[in-house]
Order: sequence, then structure tokens, then C-alpha cells
Amino acid sequence: MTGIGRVELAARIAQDIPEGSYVNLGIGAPTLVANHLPEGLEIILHTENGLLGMGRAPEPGRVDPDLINAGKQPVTALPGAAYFHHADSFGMMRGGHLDICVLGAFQVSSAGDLANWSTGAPGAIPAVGGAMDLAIGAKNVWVMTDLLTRDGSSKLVAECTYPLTGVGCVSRVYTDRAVFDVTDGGFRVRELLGDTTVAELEQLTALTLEERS
Amino acid sequence: MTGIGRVELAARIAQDIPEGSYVNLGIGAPTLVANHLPEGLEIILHTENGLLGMGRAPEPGRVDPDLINAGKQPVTALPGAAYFHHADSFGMMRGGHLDICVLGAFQVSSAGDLANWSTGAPGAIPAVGGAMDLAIGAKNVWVMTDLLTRDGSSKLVAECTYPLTGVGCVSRVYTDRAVFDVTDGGFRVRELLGDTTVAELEQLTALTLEERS
Amino acid sequence: MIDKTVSTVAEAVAGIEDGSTIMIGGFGRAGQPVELIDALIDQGASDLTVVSNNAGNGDLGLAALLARGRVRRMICSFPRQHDSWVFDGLFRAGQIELEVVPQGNLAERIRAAGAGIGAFFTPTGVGTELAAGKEERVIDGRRYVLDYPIKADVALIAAYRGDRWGNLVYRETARNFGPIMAAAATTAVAQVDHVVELGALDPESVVTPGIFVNRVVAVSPRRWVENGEFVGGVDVDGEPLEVAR
Amino acid sequence: MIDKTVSTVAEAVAGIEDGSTIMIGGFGRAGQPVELIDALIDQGASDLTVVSNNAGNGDLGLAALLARGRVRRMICSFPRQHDSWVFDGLFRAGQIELEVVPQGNLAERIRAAGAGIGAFFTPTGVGTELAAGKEERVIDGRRYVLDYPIKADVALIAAYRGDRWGNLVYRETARNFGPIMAAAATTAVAQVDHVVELGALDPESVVTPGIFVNRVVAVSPRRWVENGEFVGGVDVDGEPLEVAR
Repeated sequence: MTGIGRVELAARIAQDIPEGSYVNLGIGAPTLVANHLPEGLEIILHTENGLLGMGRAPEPGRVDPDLINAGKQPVTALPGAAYFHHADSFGMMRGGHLDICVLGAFQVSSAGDLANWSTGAPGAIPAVGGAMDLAIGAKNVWVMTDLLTRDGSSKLVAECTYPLTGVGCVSRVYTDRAVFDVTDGGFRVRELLGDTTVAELEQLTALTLEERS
Repeated sequence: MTGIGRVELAARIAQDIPEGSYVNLGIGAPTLVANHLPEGLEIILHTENGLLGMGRAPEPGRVDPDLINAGKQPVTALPGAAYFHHADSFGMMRGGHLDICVLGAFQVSSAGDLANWSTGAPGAIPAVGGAMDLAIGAKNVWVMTDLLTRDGSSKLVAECTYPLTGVGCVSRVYTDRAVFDVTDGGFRVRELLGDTTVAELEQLTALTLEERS
Repeated sequence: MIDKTVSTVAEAVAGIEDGSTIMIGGFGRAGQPVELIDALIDQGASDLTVVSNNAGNGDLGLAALLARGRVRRMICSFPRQHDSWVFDGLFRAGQIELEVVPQGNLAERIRAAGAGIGAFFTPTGVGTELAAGKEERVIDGRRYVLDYPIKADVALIAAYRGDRWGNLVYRETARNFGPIMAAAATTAVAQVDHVVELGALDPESVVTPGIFVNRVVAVSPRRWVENGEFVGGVDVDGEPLEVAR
Repeated sequence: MIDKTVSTVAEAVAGIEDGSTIMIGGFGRAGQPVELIDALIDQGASDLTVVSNNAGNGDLGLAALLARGRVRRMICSFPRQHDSWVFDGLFRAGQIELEVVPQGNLAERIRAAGAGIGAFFTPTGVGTELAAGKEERVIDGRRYVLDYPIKADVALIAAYRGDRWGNLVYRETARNFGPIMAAAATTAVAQVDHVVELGALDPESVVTPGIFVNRVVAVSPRRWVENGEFVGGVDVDGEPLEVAR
């Protein structure tokens, strides 16, 4: 079976974001979603370092060192943007005002637990940033990830073995093979991508998967 | 014996406010202190409804309904002023950033307890406003009051009988008869006003008073 | 296109349900959304819990809502004022419940609701009757009591300018409770003096980002003056205020 | 006359003692008070605890302070970055202590210190190893952990413009931790691009009122660029950035 590529996946996620949503796109692959938001629809991007109404990367020569995103990359601000300090920005997240955030993951459990900040490897320098705040803050926490790690093990698991970022926080997982909702009964297949089948997904994840009814 | 008048007392308090201080003047008599701040010295007045750098009352005809003080009287703003919302304003107070606040009182105890918000009278409608925040917030809480109530009882007491505004919060009391510091050993006479003597003060208050050494 | 502006104050308050908790901005008259309150009176919701610093002034705005018997419970810091006769009468007649909260704790509890804080230890009110029954703790040698967030179904606030994304700026001390109430409510409704084009507000100076705001309605000119109070004041554009009635 | 401005960065950091807790503003390079950190390096204080979101980038600023062995302990949310080689080396050699705090809890703990909050219940980090050992409580059906304020002896921050009363405005996302750190420190020192006349800042738009600020020093032009990063950026006045070295 084959799934879809990362850019296609970003585009697939972008389709599911309604106009008017306040959205935080996590560092890494989720940032790609920004490039696929429908033209002409207004979706307001939040970056936790203090900006709502984030725009695209600046033109060369117009980089502004004071205007960066959470990944510390140069960005722009749209008309209608607003700046605020860190306590206000994280109050916005923690207070449940963001509609959607899209995060990367090392593992997601069938209870919606997320592990995405540390592999717990000995000697690794711990660094969490805003990951835990994003995980518990948004109304809808979506994960964007490959279904499998490079060594072929499933990122969808019965229980996370990596250190947790948040407990029971993920509502949906977009992978290269399928889109899953996290329900009280575990992962439910929302949509198959590429030519994947549910049977294949169950084999790869070693999980019993619900199908969308 | 005779003490000094309310306007003189306001002027006396104003003398003790150093340049550069951040000061909140409570509703009522303490507001008078503003009229006696030394000309040419910069003292920055805070009003808890969201302004630092409060100026005097406006000229007639230039009253602005959006620009009021905590007593809901029209005021002005000085060059260098700043507006902020209520959570920030009270964070400023609670966080200990004000140097001085001057409050009225029903009673002050020798332990520095303050009662100034309620007489506890049956049927009275309770209303506290910012009194409790001011009482615990400023680095120095000064009280401005007559020594005696209208019926001749002392406002300086061994223990407050009225409902408390704050516990152990008052550092100095300016009365029409004398200025007192609140010390670990109780009230200490800092300065006699008018032709008052310490013996008279002890008689009027029924307290043992320390004298300034 | 996102457009949070509505044309009338009636649309702005549509859908408010009986039994709701309503935050109403303002400190005294400054920042009080008088036009939205009038619309709420017409809209008809009752059995309300109202969270507001004061309990109405004169006969306008919040006082008028109280006078119609539409409020079951007030949460405020300072209900008793020289012109709070409407509230005073209801309270003495036992027709309204009252929770008095020190002003800074009120503000911080509202802020906590918007910022997702579960509870916080405050030094304000410790040892007083307003802290009676509250959990107390000594932290780093100082006494604190535990206070909980106050959330609302709806916030009605007054700002100076707003845009179609709901970004707001305020004017002078009329800012007061507006920003924290907008964030603490499920539905935040702002009356503004002027709606401006998207991009007209300086992003450095936006006080309430639109994420906190659901509906914006222009109400200029405001009805600021009553019984001679504030006569001769200047309007939002520096023009002399007219006496409203 | 109140005049919090000082002429040199050396005056701005004078008197900082060994063993102090120093907050350093900035998120990555944006808002990092590089010139004040350089002055702190010259000033000599050591055995410092530094509170900052990151643990230094490249070899400038905070990284340079770390490289001199002057920091005993870092409190931050995200020490590990592609260009945090100085911190990485110290940490792996066991030459620096580290407390990692989720970014929002870090911000809120700093804000709590400035606002006189004794402690607060936060939902962030619940059930993770960063909440291990913290008091936990269920409030209204949700799990929270208790976090405490972080105070500092000194805050070093970077703002855009300031006046002699210490009022500050920031620029874009360089605002980040500046306002809350200024309020959480006994002595707050701000480097600004420009000192302006009192009254030149719009009182509606002042982000940090001067009450939180003790010293202001102008440092324009900033040394923004290193190793080609941000080359071609515009300066505070819209002029092209020069490469600092």
C-alpha cells in the first residue's frame, strides 16, 4: 500500500479548517499547512510568541528580525493583526480560545495522549517550549504525522512509551495513510488515504480500529 | 488641645511623599493630598480604574466622561500617562509596585489592622471596591483620619471592632492631632500636631504610646 | 470573509437566554455599554446573573435592567453608590442576591477565566469577612486565600474602535473591565463608537485581539450625559457632548 | 524630575550582585537585550540564575554570558536549539543546572510574581514528567497542577521606545517576555532603540508603564545580525540592517 506525501497531507488538513478559525500550526511539518489554506478564505494564524494574524514568509530583503514565528523563522503580519506579550498569548491558548492547533507527534495513544516533546533518550537535553500548552489549550488538537516511524513501528499506540506532552488531548490524527478521530472507544478511521485499507492499518498499528459509521 | 485642619493635614502628608513615588490616594479626604503635592516635583498618581499619571480636575467644558478616577470624578492625564485594564491595574497594586497609598479609616489597630469599608451596621449594603486591594498592596499604607470619631471615641484602637479591610497592613497614621508609626510595639508617636501632648493622646486613645526615640 | 460586525444592537444581543450569566463592562458610567444594555432590556432575557463592578447608576443602563426585575443575582465589588437607588431598593426588599468581591479579586477571577487558570491564591481580603470560608494558605511567609475563575455566557462591553475581525481599542479609563470580560465570556459583544477598516488599527496597540470578540456594533453617538453629569464633556472626536435628555 | 534614563549600558547594569536571579527577555533573538547582556559580561556578576525562554543562540548575547561560566542555573522552556551549542556543551559537562518549564507556565509564573499572586493552578503539564511532584487538584472536572511565581532581582529586557518615566513600547514579536519580566523584577532595566520625550508615547499604547521600570538606556543601532541570519532585514526605522560583524 502507499499513502500520500507530506505536502499532500498538509493540503488535506488545510481543507478541514473552516473560515474564521483561529489556528496554531506547530513547529515542523504542521507549518506546511499554512501554504495550503484556501485562497480567499480568512483563517487567522496564531503564533505563541505573540501574534495573531500571522502572514507568510517575507520577501527576501524584507526580513524583519523582530517579527518571527514560534520556530524563530521570519514571518509577516496581515492587516488586522495584533501583538501581545507571552502571558497574554499563553492565556489565549490555555483559556481555550484557539479553535485548532496542529502538532507533530512521536506517539499518540488511543486515549488521545500525546508524546511529542522528548524521546526520553539518555543524555538528551530536555526542551519543551510551548508544546504542553498547545496540547491542552486548543479546542481541537490535531496531529500531523507519518503513521510509522523510520524503523516501521506505529506512532498510533495503545499507550505512549515516550514521555507525555498532554493527557487525553488529541482529537484527530492526520497520517500519510489515513485520518483518525480519537473517540471514547479509541481510534476511528475517518478517511483512508492513498490505497490503504483498514485491515492494513490494523496490521501496521496492531490496534483494533473503529470504522466510521 | 487643638489639632490641625483637614487641609493642613493633607499638606502635611504631601510633604512626606518623595519625588518619583507612585502613589494612590483613596476616595474621600486622601484625595485632598493631591492638591498639596509640591510644585515642580514629579509624583505619579495611580487610579485603580486604569491610569498612571493622573492629573488634576479638568477645566469646565473639558470634562471627558471616559476619563475618571476611582471616585468616578472627572480627571485629566499628564504627559507620560498610561492606561491599562483592571487586571493589570490591580496586579500593579497587589504586586507591591505602588510606593504609597493613603486611605481613610474607621479604625486602625496597634497591630496595623485597618477597618475602613464597613461599619457592620445591620441593613447596610456591603460595598468594598478596591479598599482591600489597596490595603494589602502598597509598600507603605498610610492612613489619613481624624483621631476621634464624631462621638469622641478613638479611631486608634487596641483591636478593631469594625469588619477588617486588611490585617497588619498600615505603616503610618496621619491624624489631626499627631502622626503615628505602626511598629512591632504598637503606635509610636512620630510627630505631634497643633499643641497636642503625648499624655493627651494616651488619654484620648486609652493606649500606651511609644515616643519617637 | 470574517465579519463580526452587526448593524443593530438588537442583533448584537440576539439569542441571550434566560438564566444566563452576563458580564457588563464599565466602572461607573465609563465603559458601561449603555446601548447594549438597553437592547438587552428589549431582548427580554431574565433570571440573569450579572457580573459588573457596580450595580447601576441613576436610572440608565444597568440600573434600568435591574429596575425591570430581570436580574436574579449581582456579583460586583461596589454596589452602593450615591446614585444606586435602584439596586438599593431591590436589595433592601430582598429581591436580588448579592456577592461582593474585592475589586482586584473580581478582576483577577475574570482574568483567570479567560486565561484558563483553575484557581489562584490572592492576598487580598485575607482575614476579612469577605474571605470567610475560603481556603487559606501561607506561601513564602504570606497569607493567601484561594479564589476561583468567574466565567460568563455573554460579555457586553464598550470600546472605542473595532474592526470586522473584532479587534478593539478602548478610550482612556473606559478600558477598565472590557478586555478581561471579553476573554472570560463564551460570547463577547462589543459596542464601539466607530467601526474601522481592517488594518486601520495599529497591531501594536490593539488591546483586545479579535479572537476574544464575537460581535461588534457601532453605536455612535453614545448617550453619555444624564441629569447634568458630564455636561460639557468632549465626545470621542473631541466635540462637545450633547445632553442626551 | 524623574529621569530613569542612563547614558551607558554599563550604568544600566551597575550593581548587579553575584548570586542574583536575572530575567533576560527575548524569544530566540527577538527581544533579546544583547547589548545589556554584553554589559553584564563586562560588569562581572557571576553565580547567576538566569530565567529566559531559551538558553542562548550562537555565540552572542546570552550564549556569550554562558560561555564565560557566569551562570549556575538556567530556568527556561526551550534550551535546545540548532544554535545552542554553548549551553549544550555546558549541560553535557555538568557545568550548569537546568529547570525546564512549559513556556506558558513560565510566562504565567513570571506574570504571577509581578501581580502578587501566591500560586495558581494550571492545566499545562498535568500528567507529564514536568509536573512530577507538583500538587495536583481537580477543579470543575479538570486536572490542574499548582505552580509558584518566579521573581527576579534584575530583569534585562529590550523594548523599542522608552521615555524618562520608564514607559515602554515594544516592536512586533520582540515584545514577548519584556512586559511580564519588567514587573517581576526588583530592578528592571530596559534597552531601547530610541529614548523619546515624555508625552511622545500614546498613553493608550504604552505596553509597560514606567512603574515597572528602573533604568532605560538607548542602544541604537542594535547588533541584530550574525552569520548571515536576518541579513537584509529592516531596522526599527525601516532601513536595511547592516551585518554587525
